[in-house]
Amino acid sequence: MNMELSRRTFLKTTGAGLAGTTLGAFGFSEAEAAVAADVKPFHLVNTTEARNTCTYCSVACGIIIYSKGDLRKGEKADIVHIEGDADHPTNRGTLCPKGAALRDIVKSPTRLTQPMIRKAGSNTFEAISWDAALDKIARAMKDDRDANFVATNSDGVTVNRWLTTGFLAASATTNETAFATYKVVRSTGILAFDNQARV
Amino acid sequence: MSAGKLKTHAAEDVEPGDAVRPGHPVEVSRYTVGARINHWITALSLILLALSGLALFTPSLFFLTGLFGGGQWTRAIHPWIGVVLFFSFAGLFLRFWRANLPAREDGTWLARISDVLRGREERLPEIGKYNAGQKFVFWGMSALIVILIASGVVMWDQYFYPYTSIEQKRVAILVHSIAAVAIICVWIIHVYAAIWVKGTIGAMTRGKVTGGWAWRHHRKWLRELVGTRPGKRPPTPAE
Amino acid sequence: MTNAWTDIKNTDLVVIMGGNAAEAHPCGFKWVTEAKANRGAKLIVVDPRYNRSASVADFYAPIRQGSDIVFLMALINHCISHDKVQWDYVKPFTNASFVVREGYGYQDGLFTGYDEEKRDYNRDSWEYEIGPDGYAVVDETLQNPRCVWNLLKQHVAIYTPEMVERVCGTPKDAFLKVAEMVAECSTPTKTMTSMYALGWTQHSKGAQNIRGMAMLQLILGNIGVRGGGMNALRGHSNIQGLTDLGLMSNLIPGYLNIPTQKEPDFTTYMSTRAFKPLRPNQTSYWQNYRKFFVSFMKSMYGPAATKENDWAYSYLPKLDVASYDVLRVFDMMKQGKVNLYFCQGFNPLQAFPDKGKLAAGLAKLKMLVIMDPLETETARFWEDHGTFNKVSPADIKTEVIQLPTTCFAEDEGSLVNSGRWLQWHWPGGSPPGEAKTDIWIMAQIHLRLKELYKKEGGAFPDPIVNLNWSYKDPGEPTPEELAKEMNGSVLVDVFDPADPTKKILEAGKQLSGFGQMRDDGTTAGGCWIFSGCWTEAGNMMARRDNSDPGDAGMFLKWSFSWPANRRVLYNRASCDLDGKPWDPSRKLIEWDGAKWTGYDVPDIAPTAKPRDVGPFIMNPEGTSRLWVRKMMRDGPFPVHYEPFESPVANVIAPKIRGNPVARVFKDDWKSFADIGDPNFPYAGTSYRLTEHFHYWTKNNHVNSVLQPEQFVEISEELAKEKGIALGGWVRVWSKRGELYAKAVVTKRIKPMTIDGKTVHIVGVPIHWGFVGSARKGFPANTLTPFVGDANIETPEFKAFMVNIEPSTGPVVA
Amino acid sequence: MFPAIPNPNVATDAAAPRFGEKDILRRSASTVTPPATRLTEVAKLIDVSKCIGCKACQAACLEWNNLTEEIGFNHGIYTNPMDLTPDTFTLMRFTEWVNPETENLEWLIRKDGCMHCEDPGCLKACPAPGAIVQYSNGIVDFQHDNCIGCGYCIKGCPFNIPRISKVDHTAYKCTLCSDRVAVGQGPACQKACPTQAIVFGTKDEMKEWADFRIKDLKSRGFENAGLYDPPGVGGTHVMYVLHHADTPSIYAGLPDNPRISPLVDAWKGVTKYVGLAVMGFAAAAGFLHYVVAGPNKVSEEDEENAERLADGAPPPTPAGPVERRTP
Repeated sequence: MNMELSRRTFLKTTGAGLAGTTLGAFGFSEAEAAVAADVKPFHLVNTTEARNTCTYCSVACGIIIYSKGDLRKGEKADIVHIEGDADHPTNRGTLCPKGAALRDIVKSPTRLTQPMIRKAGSNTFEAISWDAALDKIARAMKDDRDANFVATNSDGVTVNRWLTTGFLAASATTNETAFATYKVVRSTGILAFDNQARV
Repeated sequence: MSAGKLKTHAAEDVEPGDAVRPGHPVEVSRYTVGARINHWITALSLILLALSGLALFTPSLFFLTGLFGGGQWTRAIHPWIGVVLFFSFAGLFLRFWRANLPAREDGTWLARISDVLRGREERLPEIGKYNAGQKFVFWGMSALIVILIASGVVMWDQYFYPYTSIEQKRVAILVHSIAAVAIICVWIIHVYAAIWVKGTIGAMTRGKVTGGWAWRHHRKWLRELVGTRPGKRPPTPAE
Repeated sequence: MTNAWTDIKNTDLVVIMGGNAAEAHPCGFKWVTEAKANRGAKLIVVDPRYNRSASVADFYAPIRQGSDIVFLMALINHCISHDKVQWDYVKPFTNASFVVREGYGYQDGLFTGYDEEKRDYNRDSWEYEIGPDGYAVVDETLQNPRCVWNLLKQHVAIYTPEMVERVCGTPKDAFLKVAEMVAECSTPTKTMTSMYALGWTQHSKGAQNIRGMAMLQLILGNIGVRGGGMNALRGHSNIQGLTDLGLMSNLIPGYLNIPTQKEPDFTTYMSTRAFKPLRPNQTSYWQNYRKFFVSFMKSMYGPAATKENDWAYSYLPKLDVASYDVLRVFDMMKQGKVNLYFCQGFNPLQAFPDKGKLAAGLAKLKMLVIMDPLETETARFWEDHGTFNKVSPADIKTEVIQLPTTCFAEDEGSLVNSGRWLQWHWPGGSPPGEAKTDIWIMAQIHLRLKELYKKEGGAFPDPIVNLNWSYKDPGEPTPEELAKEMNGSVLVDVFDPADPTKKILEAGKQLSGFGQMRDDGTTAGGCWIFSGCWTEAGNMMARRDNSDPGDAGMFLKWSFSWPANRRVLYNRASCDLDGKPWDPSRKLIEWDGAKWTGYDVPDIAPTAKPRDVGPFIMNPEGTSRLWVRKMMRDGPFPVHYEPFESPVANVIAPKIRGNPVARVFKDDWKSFADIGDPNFPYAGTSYRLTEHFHYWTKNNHVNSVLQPEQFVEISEELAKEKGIALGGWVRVWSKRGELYAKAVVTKRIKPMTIDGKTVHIVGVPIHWGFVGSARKGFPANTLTPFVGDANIETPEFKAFMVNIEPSTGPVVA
Repeated sequence: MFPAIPNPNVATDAAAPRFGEKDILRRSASTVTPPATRLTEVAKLIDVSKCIGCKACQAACLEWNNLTEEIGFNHGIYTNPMDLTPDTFTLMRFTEWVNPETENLEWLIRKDGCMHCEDPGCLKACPAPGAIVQYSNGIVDFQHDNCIGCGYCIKGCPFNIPRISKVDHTAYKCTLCSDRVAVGQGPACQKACPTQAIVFGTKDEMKEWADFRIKDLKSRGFENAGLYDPPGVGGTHVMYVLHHADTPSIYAGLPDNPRISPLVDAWKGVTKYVGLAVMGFAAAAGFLHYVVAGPNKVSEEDEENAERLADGAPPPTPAGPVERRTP
């Protein structure tokens, strides 16, 4: 059956401005506006909004991050709430159980906050500075590449590949991150390069 | 009423600590210190329970929660006072239950309730330590307290929520409130009787009554007490 | 996705098979419920489990995992034999009429050219017959016995409803009900959409599952139309983008290829990429390959890529094998052939098959570098967690460096959704502690490595030291700089060859689209398909006008969709041969006599006359392909192959084990249970739950509340047989490993009868591990086999064999 | 598609609540003068036939209300936690049901939570003045400052919804996100619901939308599809569209015909009045008796008799009638 007609009719009869009537229903009218002590205050008041995209699946729902503090003004921003973006064509403000709980993944107690190193045979991570960590990585790459770079194959064909180091790229990072990653990884000759597309 | 089921040994009316001291007037020890403390703990609990319970029973008395530090405190301590009452009353029960067993004169007493109300005690039989009214109060309190504690536990969500269904809790609340009304009425009778019958309150304050009081209201008990005094032959009823 | 999420509202029939959209993509599934509510659309779910999608379906049919091709080929057979074919679409828009070369054949599950030793085909015979004019021979009457249509009819003939019942376990009447509903969509005014995901891809013949449905959709005329298409739901938020950008061993951004060692120089490389049209007048858009490649190389190497050095072709590594996919790399790792490994936002210890093998591999690395916002099992693979991760840290010499990164809420940039929309986002919170963006980390690694090479020299430093890194702050390029670079820009002024005074491209300007890319080094562009995303008009990905003319669901002014802001791929096929929409009420575009106009960006040259140019402009045929030539390793038509671990032998080809060309590493054969192995009698399958996202949300308290503890799902019948209690502990084990979980005993799974044998299904959700808020558990990959799809190596997570028994739960050491 | 409610305005002036104290229709244990004009009644409509059981509503509820539920266990079904709690205001309840007519399995998934009854049993049962209020738009809200934690609301509720917190000992349940509704937003669960199985608007709009949905369901063979707006509690401001509206109880025990328990009615009605009357009567009777009969005093003669008895003197003259000695 074609329900389109009845839907249209519905929207015309009650809904011509359904948003309008609905809002009227919640808001009642300006004349009645009064502060009531017993309705909890709306806790997004005076927060900063940032448009973002849900980090999970590729439906890519639009979200709004509400924070105390404004990054654009150079302030520290503390996220107080995350909610669907009603303007987004795909999700229309809705979110799934993962998206609806995004704030708690951003604020997860298992977020990493500083570089760590686990030494060979150790049973614990210990802190390391960014500088030391990055130098260590660059040195390890250089040493391994210099030792194992294959400039030509057994037939003498120039192949310029490096197979003893591999790189797994993220799947929730931005295109811009991905492109920067591509450039850096590809420039070294790494072929063991993959992402999470299959799993 | 079959006499066989009634107690025949009137000496059961005499409880430990009951004693007669001749003098002017005669002094009769009716309640030991322990019994009195026990009674007053019970009494206080019952009053607090009534006040806190009534506060939660009807909005017009909700202001009574102010006596307990507010609604939350009232809700929290009411059941605990109930527990105190229960054990405290249990103490009284153990002390008094024997003397409250039915006696043959109780029937007569009840039959002549109008004389009782008019204070014409000369028309009543000689009564042991407790008359039928007092026994009614005793057994009424006992039964109602059992009902109240049982229904109260069912309602005591803080600790016992998972053990009963909501429907059972609803029944419990209804039973609890009806029982509470009843026990308050019994309490009113009890208190009123103590006020009306002059000389009674001393029994629970000083532990003593006058010989005249005992003679007038519990003559059989008095005779038994006199009879049990050392060197005295136990008096026997005239039959 | 060929279409967009919002387009699903335009459909008449939704077939969810090989996926569970309601479970895994609830907000996209909204558009299914919209189609149902407003168009009276029907929803069919075909799945081993009566799942969340099935809970709102009009019809549910059970199927044994790993038998989809039988079902799909039988649907095609049903449509052909009942003449439920949209002929006006099939004849001109598919290769049905193309004649296949003599010598091609198919028998007993194998195509011509099979080499058992190599487990591969010689595919030379899998080609069209080429006529004297140099074009492929076609027979528009479809009479030629060697035309694709007749080969297809012959190929699908064995896939009958009875065969479906026998192999898939789907009752014949249930199959026929599905077939009838599907066949109704062969009219031009009824469309069906296919929604699938890992339920089809994670098989050793995953790519062919999808081809099977794509073929059916072509026969029904449902590709390129509103409410139709092949809609891969896709997984992570930017997995489409990462694939588009070629972050794979064998790709260059925009689906260009990394050369192989058989292509030592640029000329050889380009010689197989001419993409000459196979029919007259056809677009064959890949003819522009060279422009895209050269622009990419200019973006990578800037001035170092010159015409003289073949645009720095030698800087690109050359492959010696088809790909260094993760399965191959972990196999190498286990053999001790890998020293250094980076995991950027990835948890392979959980995500790839056969955890035991993965852990053994990681333990042989010298260094493992983790970049992640969260703790992962991979970062702590060396940590002893008793039953959950029994290792001896002292014996593991791998050095692990764990780098804290920002997450989505703290960074800026674009993500590509499954509908190919590139959507820009802005940060909302400050990073925790010392967390840094991945861009900063990658830049730091590059700069330090470059510095070392400059200082010390070493093996072939050129591609590193010459990498185009001309960002304002080389230490941290901005997302804007990188986005603009991917879009591409003009490097040198370009003048009109006809009129040298007329400047057609001005140096320093952003390209308006890939149409402006050139193969002479005058343009650069990191990813041609993204071109148009950041033009002189600004950031197209940040557009937020959600108007939708015609209520078509296209949203052309919302963000940017690749390619060229097109929302429905192959949308030329939404019109008949004369350019009139098949269904005027669902117009996408139409030919107005002079040009193509409509609600979407036409997927054809705007002035290409409808009868002249075929709608499938990326293909040299100009048509779509029912028969795929040699483009797939395992055959031009899908064939039913059993999973490598299977309860029964392959009914149509009993001698063939698994997919005959799927790659199996030597050591792994012995880790597979034999066909019908009584020690592993139950058909296992792994899947996701809506409450969780992979291994991330077990770090989220809320999601851990919603689904706190690992479980497996089994039928009431199996529970009874094994004495398993609802909510009781069970042990599930395969030939590779074991796990302990609670038992969800359900009516939603039923035992099946396969080739006369009762087969029970054991469903294993994947989300648990030894890190996070949720209760500790086991990842499903303790059980799964180390084998992938024959074409793209997607691991076979959906079909494997296990055993199960009641248990008292894991012993926590 | 039911039109989405626009994103909230977070500016200070835009976010002032648009209803409150003056719109209170009922207040527990209090008498209030209802407002002269009633606000338009609002309602949340839960279309069970569109619900996919994803629990987004549960997550959104936890997040918006800053609730921290415990991480539990799997008990062999998808429902988690196993019941509503002081921190779980809403819960998806899963039922596998084989339709006896078609023999088809149906997975019935119902979002449980406060129904916001027009005649709220919780409010009726509540002894604490102002702990439960009903706004004239139909929202029934708990005011935790006034709540004493007695749990009577649980017994009053025909749907078994409120739960008492072990932390602050007050009752919790769905507020219909009164804080959101007050600024023109829908409840958090409604906003999140991916399939719009939850919609929110005026009660009239919701009924009309339900009709539209029921027509669709009937066209798909669900002949008994219907709206659940139970009259026994005066209707609710959370309503369900059910495919089998003739048997609500198959949906994880949704009451077929909910009404405030007669026990609660008895307790809050007749018991209260009769009880107070009886107690008053008892006290009054005592007072009257005292006035009429006067105190019951011991006489000098009684004392003397006692003294004589105590001294072992001859027994005093019997005071009562002769027959008293006859048993």
